[in-house]
Amino acid sequence: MSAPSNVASYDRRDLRAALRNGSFTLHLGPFSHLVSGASEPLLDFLSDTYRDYSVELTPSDVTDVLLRLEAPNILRRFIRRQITPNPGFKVPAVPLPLSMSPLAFEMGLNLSVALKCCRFINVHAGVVADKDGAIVMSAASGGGKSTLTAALLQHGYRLFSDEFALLGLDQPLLHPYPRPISLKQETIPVVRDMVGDNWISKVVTGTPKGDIAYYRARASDLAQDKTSAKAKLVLFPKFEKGVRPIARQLNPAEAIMRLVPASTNYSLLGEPAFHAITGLLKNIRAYEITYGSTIDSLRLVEQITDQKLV
Amino acid sequence: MAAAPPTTSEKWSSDSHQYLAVEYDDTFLVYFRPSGETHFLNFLSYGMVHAVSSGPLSEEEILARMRTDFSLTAEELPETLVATTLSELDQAGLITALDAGT
Amino acid sequence: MTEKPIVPDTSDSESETSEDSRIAERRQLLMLGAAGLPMMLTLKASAQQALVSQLTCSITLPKRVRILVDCDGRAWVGTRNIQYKNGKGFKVADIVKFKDKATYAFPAGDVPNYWLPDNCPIEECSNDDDDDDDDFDYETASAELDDLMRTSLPSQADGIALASIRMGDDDDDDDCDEDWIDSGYAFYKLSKNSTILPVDHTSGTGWSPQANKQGLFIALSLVYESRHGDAPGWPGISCIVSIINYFGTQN
Amino acid sequence: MQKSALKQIVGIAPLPEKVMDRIELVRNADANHILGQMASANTSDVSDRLHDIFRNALLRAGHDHIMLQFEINRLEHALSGTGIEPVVLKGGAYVARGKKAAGGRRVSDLDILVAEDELEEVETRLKEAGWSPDEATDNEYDQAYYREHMHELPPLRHAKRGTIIDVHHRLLPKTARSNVDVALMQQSAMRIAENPVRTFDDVDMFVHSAVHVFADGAIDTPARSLVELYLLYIELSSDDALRLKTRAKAVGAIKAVSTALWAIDEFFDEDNALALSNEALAEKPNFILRWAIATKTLERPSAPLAKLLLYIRSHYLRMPLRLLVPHLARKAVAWRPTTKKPIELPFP
Repeated sequence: MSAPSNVASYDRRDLRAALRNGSFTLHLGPFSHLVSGASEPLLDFLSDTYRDYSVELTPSDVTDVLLRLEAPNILRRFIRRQITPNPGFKVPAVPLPLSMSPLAFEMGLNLSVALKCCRFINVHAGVVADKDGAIVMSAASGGGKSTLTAALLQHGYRLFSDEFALLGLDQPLLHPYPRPISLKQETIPVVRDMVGDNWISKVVTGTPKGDIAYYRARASDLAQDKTSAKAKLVLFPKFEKGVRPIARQLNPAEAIMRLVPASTNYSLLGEPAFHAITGLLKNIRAYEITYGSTIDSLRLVEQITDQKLV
Repeated sequence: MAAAPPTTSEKWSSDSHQYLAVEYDDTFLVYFRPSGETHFLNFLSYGMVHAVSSGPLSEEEILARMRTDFSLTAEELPETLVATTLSELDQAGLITALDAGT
Repeated sequence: MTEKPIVPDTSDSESETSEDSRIAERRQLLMLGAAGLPMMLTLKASAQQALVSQLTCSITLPKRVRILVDCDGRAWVGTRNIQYKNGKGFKVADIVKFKDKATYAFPAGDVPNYWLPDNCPIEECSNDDDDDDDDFDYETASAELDDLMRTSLPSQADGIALASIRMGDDDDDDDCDEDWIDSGYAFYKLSKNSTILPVDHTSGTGWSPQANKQGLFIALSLVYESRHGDAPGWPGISCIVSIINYFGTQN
Repeated sequence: MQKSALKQIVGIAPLPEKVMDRIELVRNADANHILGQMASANTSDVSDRLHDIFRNALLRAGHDHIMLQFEINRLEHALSGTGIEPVVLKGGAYVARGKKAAGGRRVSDLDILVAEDELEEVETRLKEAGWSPDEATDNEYDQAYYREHMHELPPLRHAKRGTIIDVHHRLLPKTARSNVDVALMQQSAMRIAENPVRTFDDVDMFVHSAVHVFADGAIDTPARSLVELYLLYIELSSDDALRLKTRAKAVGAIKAVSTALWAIDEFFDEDNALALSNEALAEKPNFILRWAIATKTLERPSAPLAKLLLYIRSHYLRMPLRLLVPHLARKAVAWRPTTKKPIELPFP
């Protein structure tokens, strides 16, 4: 049994063997993930984008997530070398070419966390934090959330997650889960310009969602993956081409009305979830911000946070 | 006056231990324990749930109470609005009908 | 853009909503209520609901669809019919014409094994050494159960016309009539306005086309998607792509 | 699933020492929808991480139980003033009675039993209260099938809450060859509180579960069914256990009950159950059935065949051949296996 260590510290052969045996265990934030299914594209991806993440090649305990990346059953001889994520419960998963293994891996982990882990309220939202607290950003896909997250990371914030706000049930605190940030299509060059080539994974081209690349989390973010934070602001960002930047403050009730439908498990969790979501909005403000450029969005956030919060 | 409509024989009640409410500027976020559901209630619907929590009231009594509590005229708060709101609240389980006889 | 971003400073005004404006708001709300707006709203969470709505798109065929499959797993898709006579088989001229006028042609190997014709003249791809133990061994079952099984085998259920029909087709001679051919092809007919729910053809581990003609249509749709993406031309391709996309948005 | 796994899940055998075995057990329990039962049976000697995973499962079950209690409340609301006293069956009954079998159990639908002559009024009242035929069965064929041959109304789904209620008026279909004296069981059903909704008593709950599993053909979830039977069984008082035989005879469920007792011994080594089974039973459960149950439960390589046999058997028990053949043919379209696993059969 090995103590957890960075992906980069392992031999590729050992990583491959662990993935084959289904003993590869990724530890991140509150969750542990057991993954099986080795492929060269996945190994390439892990040794680059996940280089600083903590893994064990033999699990030391049971894990929250059990993910199998496997060849699709029925069509396995139909379209060659395909892969599909199997999180252990029924979801219609689409087979992907083997070259898209990183996508299958990320997709599988997201499905598992979204639909299976209910010790936290999962809200589909990006979260970053500084010493004053966390900013929760909830947006529809394509709302420019990932770009804004990446931009805030360049301005003194640390990454909690670009995908899930994990809100504690016992206390209304946000918990980090700093997986790599997924970038789609035209956001790839924008973020690449912002953070530099070294931080962006190889582009997976031709996925059902177009081109996808991943922005690697920083070692400093990963080092604080157990440090939770109180929220200081809730944002609903909206990117619209050529629009004049504007912020509209929302009644907390309206913010809750928007956050709950973005949650995968609010209804399931009942009373603790009610306390948590009202606790989250207590004494903080919520804004809808609309903007046409990254610079504008940063200035809006700056202006909002500069007004001293209650 | 003798022939009251049949609905008025019904009295409505609610149990304040069964729900949690947080007010946001005249809007109430209400968690209802028996159903595990979260509802948004406005001042009227919440006012009605709250009013019948301290003792059963008939529809007529609720109507009168809401008009007084919120200083509304009969025109502003018509009977039908109270009736439909009662039925919404009843469907969600937030209030319960008691037979006048019991 | 030279204008300053606008963040309205609402910290004071918000908390000092005057009694008057509150009453005005309430009156307005009541008017809306009288007009039928509900006085309460129940929150419904769950990405799963969104998931379901994205997955429940259906395909309604705008025209009839006919699919001809040969033993090598080629497929031709069109709208023409092919004459079939019991004991003789398919009319060769119709087959030639069908291939000629087909809207789409899929190369060898594109059709999964299940939909290949049952009667193929040369058993060329018999390297089927896989472990699919599909043939149930029900020797141990009682005779009654056994009978039951046979009666309920889905040979030509659901309108699938097979080139060779197992039951009641004793015309096994292989002499090739010039005009008719009784082996080497399977022909599937989907009628106009028939509805296909792609989500019925998925399972926990991926696409899982059902063993019927709709399943073949789905299988071919996937091949089409893998080659052409959501390029229009194939009926219902956007529905297929929306399901595939669901997983993209999860990312 | 291994025999030892079933015992570990219900907490009568220690959890595996090796981490990978433990993981496999959790995976298995989850795949068989009994992770919650495992969580509520295994409360001590649990690592923090396992505790987290158990908590996940219990939170889900907790949600189901609240939902179910509320559905019972809404059912009472819908039937108020009719004098109808429905009997809540299966998961709903376990939850309402706080049975061990409810611990961590997921419940999705509310099943109720009413007298045949109450059926019409119940349907009307439920429809007035917002339930309507579920889309999946809202077609002529299925509607007719349910009404003519089955023992329930087609499932009704509530338009606002999305929950499903199944209204039965007997425990086995009209067409079933052997039948259970449901009136007798209804007579001894008891009110849950002062409300009109009732459940069976402990003995009849076990009898019904046995009928459901072994005469009604609910074999899609064998591990779950066996765990349920076991949990109901161990909660019977010794008097109740002795009463099983006479009760099963009286209501005409002797075969199902003795098969259940046989299975409890077979999978959980409850010797008393076997003794009761032997005593109760003139003939042992037939060997094809025993073999099929064991095969399916333990997921031996021939499981698809076992499933097929059980599927056919369940239909065979419910319906005369004349009815069975066309129905199977209709349902069998999706059926010729194209994978190692047969395609899931839509079980009516």
